[in-house]
Amino acid sequence: MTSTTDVEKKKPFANLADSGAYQKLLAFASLIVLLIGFSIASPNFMQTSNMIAILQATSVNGVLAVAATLVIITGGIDLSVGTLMTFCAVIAGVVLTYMGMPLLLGVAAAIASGAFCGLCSGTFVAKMKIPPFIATLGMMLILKGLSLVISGTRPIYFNDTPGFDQISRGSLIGEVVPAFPIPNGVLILFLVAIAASYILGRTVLGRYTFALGSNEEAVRLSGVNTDAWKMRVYALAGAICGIGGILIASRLNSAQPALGLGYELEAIAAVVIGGTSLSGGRGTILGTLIGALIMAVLTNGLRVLSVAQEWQTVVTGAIIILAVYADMVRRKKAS
Amino acid sequence: MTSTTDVEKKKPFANLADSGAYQKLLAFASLIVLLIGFSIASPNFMQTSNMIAILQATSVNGVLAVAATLVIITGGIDLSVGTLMTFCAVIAGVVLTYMGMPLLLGVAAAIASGAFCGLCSGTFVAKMKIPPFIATLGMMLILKGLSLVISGTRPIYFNDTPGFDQISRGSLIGEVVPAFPIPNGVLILFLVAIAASYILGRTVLGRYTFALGSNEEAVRLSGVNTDAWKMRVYALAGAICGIGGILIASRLNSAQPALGLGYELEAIAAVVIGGTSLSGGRGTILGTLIGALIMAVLTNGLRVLSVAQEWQTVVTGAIIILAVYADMVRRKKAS
Amino acid sequence: MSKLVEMVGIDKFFPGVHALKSVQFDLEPGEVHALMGENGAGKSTLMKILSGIYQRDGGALTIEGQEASPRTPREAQDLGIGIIHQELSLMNDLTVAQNIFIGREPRKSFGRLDENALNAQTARIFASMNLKLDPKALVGSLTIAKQQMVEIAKALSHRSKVLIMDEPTAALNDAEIAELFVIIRRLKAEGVGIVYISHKMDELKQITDRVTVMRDGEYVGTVGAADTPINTIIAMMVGREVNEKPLAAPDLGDAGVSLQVKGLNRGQDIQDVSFSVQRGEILGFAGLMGAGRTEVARAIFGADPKDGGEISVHGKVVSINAPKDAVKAGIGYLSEDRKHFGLATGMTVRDNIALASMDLFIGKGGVLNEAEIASTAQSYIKQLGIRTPSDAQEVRLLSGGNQQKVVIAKWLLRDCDILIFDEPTRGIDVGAKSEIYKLLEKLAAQGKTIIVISSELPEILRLSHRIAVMCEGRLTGILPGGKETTQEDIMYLATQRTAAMQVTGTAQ
Amino acid sequence: AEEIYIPLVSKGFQHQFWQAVKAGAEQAADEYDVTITFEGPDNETMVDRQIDMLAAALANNPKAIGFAALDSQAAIPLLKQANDKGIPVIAFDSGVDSDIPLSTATTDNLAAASLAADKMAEMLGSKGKVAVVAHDQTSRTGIDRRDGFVNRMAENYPDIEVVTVQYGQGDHLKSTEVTKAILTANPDLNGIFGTNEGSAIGVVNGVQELGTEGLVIIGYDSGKAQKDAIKSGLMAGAITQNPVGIGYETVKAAVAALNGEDVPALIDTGFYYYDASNMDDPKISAVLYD
Ligand SMILES: Nc1ncnc2c1ncn2[C@@H]1O[C@H](COP(=O)(O)OP(=O)(O)OP(=O)(O)O)[C@@H](O)[C@H]1O
Ligand SMILES: Nc1ncnc2c1ncn2[C@@H]1O[C@H](COP(=O)(O)OP(=O)(O)OP(=O)(O)O)[C@@H](O)[C@H]1O
Ligand SMILES: [Mg+2]
Ligand SMILES: [Mg+2]
Repeated sequence: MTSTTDVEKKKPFANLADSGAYQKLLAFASLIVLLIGFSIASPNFMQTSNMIAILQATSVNGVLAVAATLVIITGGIDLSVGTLMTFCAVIAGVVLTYMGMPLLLGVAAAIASGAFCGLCSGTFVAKMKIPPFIATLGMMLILKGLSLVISGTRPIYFNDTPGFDQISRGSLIGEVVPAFPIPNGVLILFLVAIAASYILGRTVLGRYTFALGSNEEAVRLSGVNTDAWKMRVYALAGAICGIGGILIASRLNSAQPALGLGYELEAIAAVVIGGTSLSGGRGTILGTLIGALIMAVLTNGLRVLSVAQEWQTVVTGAIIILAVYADMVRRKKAS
Repeated sequence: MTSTTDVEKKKPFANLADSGAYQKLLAFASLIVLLIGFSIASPNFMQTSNMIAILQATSVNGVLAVAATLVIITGGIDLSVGTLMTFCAVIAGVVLTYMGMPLLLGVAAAIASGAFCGLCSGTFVAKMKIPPFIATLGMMLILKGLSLVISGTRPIYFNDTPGFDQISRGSLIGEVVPAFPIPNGVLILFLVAIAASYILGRTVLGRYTFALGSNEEAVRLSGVNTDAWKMRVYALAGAICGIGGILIASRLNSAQPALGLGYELEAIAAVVIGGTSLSGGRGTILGTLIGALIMAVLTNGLRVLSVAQEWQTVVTGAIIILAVYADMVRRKKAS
Repeated sequence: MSKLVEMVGIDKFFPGVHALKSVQFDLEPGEVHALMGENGAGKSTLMKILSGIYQRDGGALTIEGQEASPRTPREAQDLGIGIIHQELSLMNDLTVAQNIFIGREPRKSFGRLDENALNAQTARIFASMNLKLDPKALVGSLTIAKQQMVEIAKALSHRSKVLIMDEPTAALNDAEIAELFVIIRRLKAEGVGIVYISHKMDELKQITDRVTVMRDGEYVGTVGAADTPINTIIAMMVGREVNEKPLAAPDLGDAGVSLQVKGLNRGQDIQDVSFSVQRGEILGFAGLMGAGRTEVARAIFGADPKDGGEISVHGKVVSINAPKDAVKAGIGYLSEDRKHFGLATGMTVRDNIALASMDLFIGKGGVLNEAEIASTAQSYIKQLGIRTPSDAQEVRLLSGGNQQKVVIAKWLLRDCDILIFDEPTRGIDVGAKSEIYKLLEKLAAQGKTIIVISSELPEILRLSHRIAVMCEGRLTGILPGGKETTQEDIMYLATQRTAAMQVTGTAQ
Repeated sequence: AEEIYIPLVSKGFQHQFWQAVKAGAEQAADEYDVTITFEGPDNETMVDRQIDMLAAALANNPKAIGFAALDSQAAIPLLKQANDKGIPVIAFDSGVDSDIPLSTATTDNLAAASLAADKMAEMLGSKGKVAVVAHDQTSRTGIDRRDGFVNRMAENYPDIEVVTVQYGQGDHLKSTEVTKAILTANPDLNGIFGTNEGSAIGVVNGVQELGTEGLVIIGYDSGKAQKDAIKSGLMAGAITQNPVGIGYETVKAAVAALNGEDVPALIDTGFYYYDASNMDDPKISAVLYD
C-alpha cells in the first residue's frame, strides 16, 4: 500500500509505444512483404482491377472469419460458418425467389436464420455443455443437409429479384470515385469488421467474449450469466454468417446449396494467421482481416504468376507457416 | 500432513468403480444403441459381411484418429493427417512401382516419410512456436501439393507388387476362422491402437504426452526438454499416418494423390466423440476407436437404410451431437 | 568455507517494471534464510533468477564459489537448486506420483515406465513427510492444500542442496505447517540451505536463522532472526510501524439477521450445516484442511449444487442455483483459488475489477463507459495499494499478492450486502493484511455482513465477532469472538470427528 | 512476336479426367504455338472459388479464355468483362447460360448416360434391380449422368428398377463404402452404374471386397484401374468421353477465334461405350487414358 513508484509513471509511454502506430504497421508486415514480392514478380499483379479482385475474394471469407473470431475468442470454435453461410443464402433464395418477397425481407430472413442457427449452436455449447467442436461440427452437417433439402438440391437463382446481385457486385464507391470501383461486398466486409470491432472493444458483449475465453469459471463465479452471454456471442456470429450468405448469393446471383464445406478451415486459418489464439481470451478483428487478406493475396498472386496448381498449394502452405512465424518473432521482439 | 480423512480411504474404491467393467461398457452405450437401432430398422444391417464392412470402413479413419489422438492429448491439433496419409501412400507407390523395390522397403519408406513429416510439424510447433493449427494446416497444404507433384497428378498402381493389396484386404484371421474373415486392415488398426495405448499408458513418451497437454509450462519448469518430447509425439503420429497411407493404398491398390482432404475433420471428430478433450491432457485410444466406430456405423447404417443423401447428412450431424450429449450426461451421473 | 549461494547486485527489468534493483542475497549450508517483503517487492523474481527461470540483467551469482548462470530449470537442478513455486505448477490430469517424478520417472528398458516403483517411491516420500495421500490420486481432484503438499514432496524428492520455498505455507493450516517445519529442520540438519519466503511473521521465529528484507525491488538489509524483534522486521518491510489493534466485538443488539442457512446438505462434504449471521457481523469459519468450509461457501453461493437446505437473505427465502442468483440476492464470494476461480488472468487489472459489476458501466446499446471503469479501477488500486504499472496491465503479470488484491477489489466494487471471503489474505503481506482487516471491519461497521474463512487461527481470532468451527463437513460449534476464545477452544471443535458430537454453542 | 496466352479455367484439376483435358489442351497449345495455363478448384461445389480463378486469369491480360462453368450463371459478369475487352471465351465441358462463349466443346452427358442405361438393360435382359453410385448431387455432370441413366430406365425399361442413387463425392474410398452399403441393403441387386472414374473404381472395389458375383458394372471415363477391371471382366464396360479432344478443341477454337475465323457454336466431342471387345480398337483406345 505504498506510494506510486517511478515505474508506474513510466508505463504510459511504454503503453503508447506498444499500441502505437508503429506496432500496428508492423502487424501488416507479412502482408506488405507479400504484396511487394508479387508486384516485383508480375507486372500484372499491381493493377487496380486485380487489387479489387483480391478484395472481392476476401469479402466472403473475411466475413466468415470475423464470425469465427468472435467464437474463437470465447475459447470455442465454429466449424459451421461455411455451411451456415450457404444455408442462409438458400433461405434468402426461398424467400425471394420461391416466395417472391421483397429484397429487404430476404436479407432479413437470411440474417435472422443465421442468428437462430448460431443460437442453436450456442445452446448446445452453453446449456448442453457439448464441446464447441462437436456442437458446430454437428451443425455443419445438419445445415449442409438442410440446405440441400430446402433448395431441392438445386441452385436457386435470383433473376427475379433485380438489384440482388448489386448487393455484392455493385459499387457505391465506384459511383463517387470511378477510378476505384470497390465492390459493395468489400464495403460490407469492412462495415461488418468495424461493427464487430466496436462490439468487441466497447460493449459488454465484447468484454464478456474476452472474459469467457480467459477464464469462464471465474466469470461465472463473479455472478455473470455466462451461458446467456455465450449464446449471444454464437448468435451474433451466426448473424454475421447470414450476412456472408447474402454476400455470396449476391456474388453468384444464386444460392448454391452444395457450397461451403471446407470454408470453415479457411476462415479459421485467417483468424489464427491474424494472431487470435485458439485457446481464447485474445484476438482482434483487424488481425483477422489481415489474415484473410494474406490468404487472398497469396492465392491470387500465385495464380497471376501462373504457378502450376499443385505447386500453388505447396507454396501457400509454406508461406502461411512463414507468415505466422515472422509474426511470432516480431511479437517476441516487441515484448 | 495431518491424518487421513475417510474421503481418502474411500477414494480407491471410487477409482475402481470408475475404471470398472460397468463403466467401460457404458462408454459403448451410444454405439450399442446405434447398432440395435439399425438392426431393427433394417434386416440387412446385422450380417457378418456388413459388420466386416463397417470394421473395414473404420480402419483408415481409425488409424488417422489414433494419430490425431496423440497430438490432441498434447494440447495440439493435427490437420495434416489426411494429406499426410496420401503423401505416404504416394511415397510407397514411388518406391514400389516407379523404383521397383521390394514390398517391405515400400512400407518402411511410407512409415519413415510419415514420421519425418510429423517431425517437421513437430519442429514448427515446438521450436518455432507456431500454433499447431497453423503448422499442421501448412503441412496439410504442402503435402497435398507434394503428393500431386511427386505422383505427376496421376494415381500410382501397385499391380507390379503382388500381395500389396493383401496388406489391407487379405484376411489372416479368415484363414484360421473362415466364418469371420476380418480383413488384415482391421487387424492392423487394432494392432496400431494397442501399440498406441501401450505407449500412452506405459512409456515415458506417453507420460509426457499427457503431461504436455495438462500443463506444458509446469513440465518445462520440472526440467523436462518439452520441445524434444513434443517433436517425438508429432513424429509418432506421423508414422501412424504412414501406416494409414499403406492401408488406404493397399485397399485401393493404388496411391490416389488427390485424396485425403476432409479426412482430418473426420478423424478429429472421432477423437472428440471418443471423449478426448481438445484442450489436451486427457484422452484414450479406446474412446477414439469407439468414436471412429460410431461414425462408421452411422454412415453405413444410413446408407443401408437408403436414406436420401441430404437427409443422411442431417441425421449424422444430429446423432453426433446426441451421442456426445448422452456421453456427457452419463459421465456427469457417474461422477 | 564458501557460501552455498551468493547473489550480488542483481538487476532485473520487465517491460515498464524495474523489478530488482541491485539486490544482494546469500545462503549458508544448513541455514534457513527468510526472504521478506511486501507484495511485489521482488522476492519471487529474485528466486526465479536463482532457479533458472528468468535470466538476470545484471549482477553476479555464485554457487559454492563457482560463477553460475542457470539458463533453464534443468540447469538449475543440475546445480542442486530446487524450488517450490508460489503459484502451483502441477499437471492436473496426472496422478500425484506422476507429478512428483515428472522428468525422472523410474524406467525399464525401451522407455517403459516402472509405475510400481514410481508409486512406491512416492509413498516413501509421503511417509517421510508423515503425509497420508494416495500416490495414484489425480492432482486435479485434490484441494489446493494437498496440491501444495504435492509441490513440497516434489521439491523434496530432488534432494537439492538449495531448496527455495516460495510461500509454501500460504495454503496450509497450522498442523500441516508444523509437519513442514519438522521436515525443514531435518533438511537443515543434513546441510541443505533453505530460502524461505512467507508473509506469516510468526513463522520467522520458529524456523529461520536469518532474515533478508526487500522493498520495492531493493535490498533493505539482513538481520538475525533470533535477535531482531518482529516489529523491526515489519518496519524494514513497509517502511513504517504496523500496529495491530485488538478486536473489539461490537454489540450488534437487534441488528437484523441478514443471512440464514438452514440444513445445508451435500453428500459427505456438507452435513446439515445451519447458521445465521447478523447485519454488521463478521463470522469467522475455522477448521482443518478438508473440513468443508469452502464447500459450504460454494454451496451457499450456488457455485456447486446442493442436495438440500434453505438460504434466506434478510428474512426472505431465496433460491440460489447459480452464482448469478447469489449475486442478485446480494451475496459475493471471493474464492480461495484465485488463479482458477478468481481471475481472468489474461485480462487487465481494470477488467478484472469490473468483472462482477459490468452492469454499472453499461450505457446505451450495451456500450461500456471505459473511462469510468478505468477511474474506478484506479481508485481501488490506490485504496488497496495494488502494485501495478497501470490499470491496463494484464493480471497475470502481477505478483501473487497483488493478484489477490485485485480479486478483493472486484468484490468491493460489487458492493454486496453479504460477502464471503475464502482465505482473503492468502499470500498477502503484513502491511496489506492489516489494511484488509481494517477494511473488513469498516465494511461490517457500514452494516454489511461478512463471512471470513481462514486457516490462520490468529487471523480468525483477530477478526471474527463469532467463530464457526467445522470438522468433516459438519458444523461442530460456534464460539464467541474476542478474548474469551483461545486457539485451543477452536482446535477442540475442529477435531471433533465422531458423528455423535453435539453442536455446542448456539446457532442463532 | 508477342506470346499468345490462353488460360483455361476448369472445374477441377486433380482428377484424371481433367488431367486428360489438360493434356489435350497442351497438345493443341504446342501445335498452335500458344501458352496455356490450366486451373480448377478442389471440388465441383466451389463456385465462388472458380470465379476468383477466372478473375486472376483476367488480370493476366489473356488473348482468349477457356472456361468450364461450375454454375451456368455465376460467372456472367466476369465473362461480360472479358467480352467488353474483346477477349474471346470458349466454353468447355459444359455450357454457360449466355451468348458470350463463341463455342462450347462438350460431351452430351445425358445422352452418354442413356447409352449406359441401354447397355445395362441389354445385359440384364431388360429386367432386374440396379443402383447408381454417383459422384455429385449438385454439379451439372453429376445431375446429367444420374438423370440420363435413371430417366432412360424409367422410360424404356419398366422392368428394371433403380433401387437407389447414392453419392461418394468421386472419392474412391467413400464410393467403395457406399457400394458395400448398397449391396448389403439390396442383396438381390443386378447391376451398378458408377458415374465417374472415382465412383466406378469404388464400385469395383466394393464388389471385390464383398466378393459379390454376377453383378453388371458399368463405369464412366477411363483410367488404368477401370481398363484393368474391364479386361478382367469385373466391369462389363464403361462410357468414355473424349477428354483429350475437349481440351484440344477448346484451344483450337480459341486460336481460330483469335484469327478471326468462324468457330462452330457447338463442338460435340462425342462419347463411346467401350468394353473388352472394342477396347483395343484404335478409335477407342485413342480416347482412353491411363
Ligand atoms: N513476467 C513479468 N512481466 C512483467 N512484470 C513482472 C513479471 N513478473 C513479475 N513482474 C513484476 O515484478 C514485480 C516483482 O514481482 P514478484 O513476483 O517478484 O513479487 P513478490 O515479492 O514475489 O510478491 P508477492 O509477495 O506478492 O508474491 C512486481 O511488480 C510484478 O508486477
Ligand atoms: N481428494 C479428494 N477427493 C474428493 N473429495 C475431496 C478430496 N479432498 C477433499 N475433498 C472434499 O472436499 C471437502 C472440503 O475440502 P476443502 O479442503 O476445500 O475444505 P476447507 O475446509 O475449505 O479446507 P481449506 O479451505 O483449508 O482447504 C472435504 O471434506 C472432502 O469432502
Ligand atoms: Mg511472490
Ligand atoms: Mg477451503
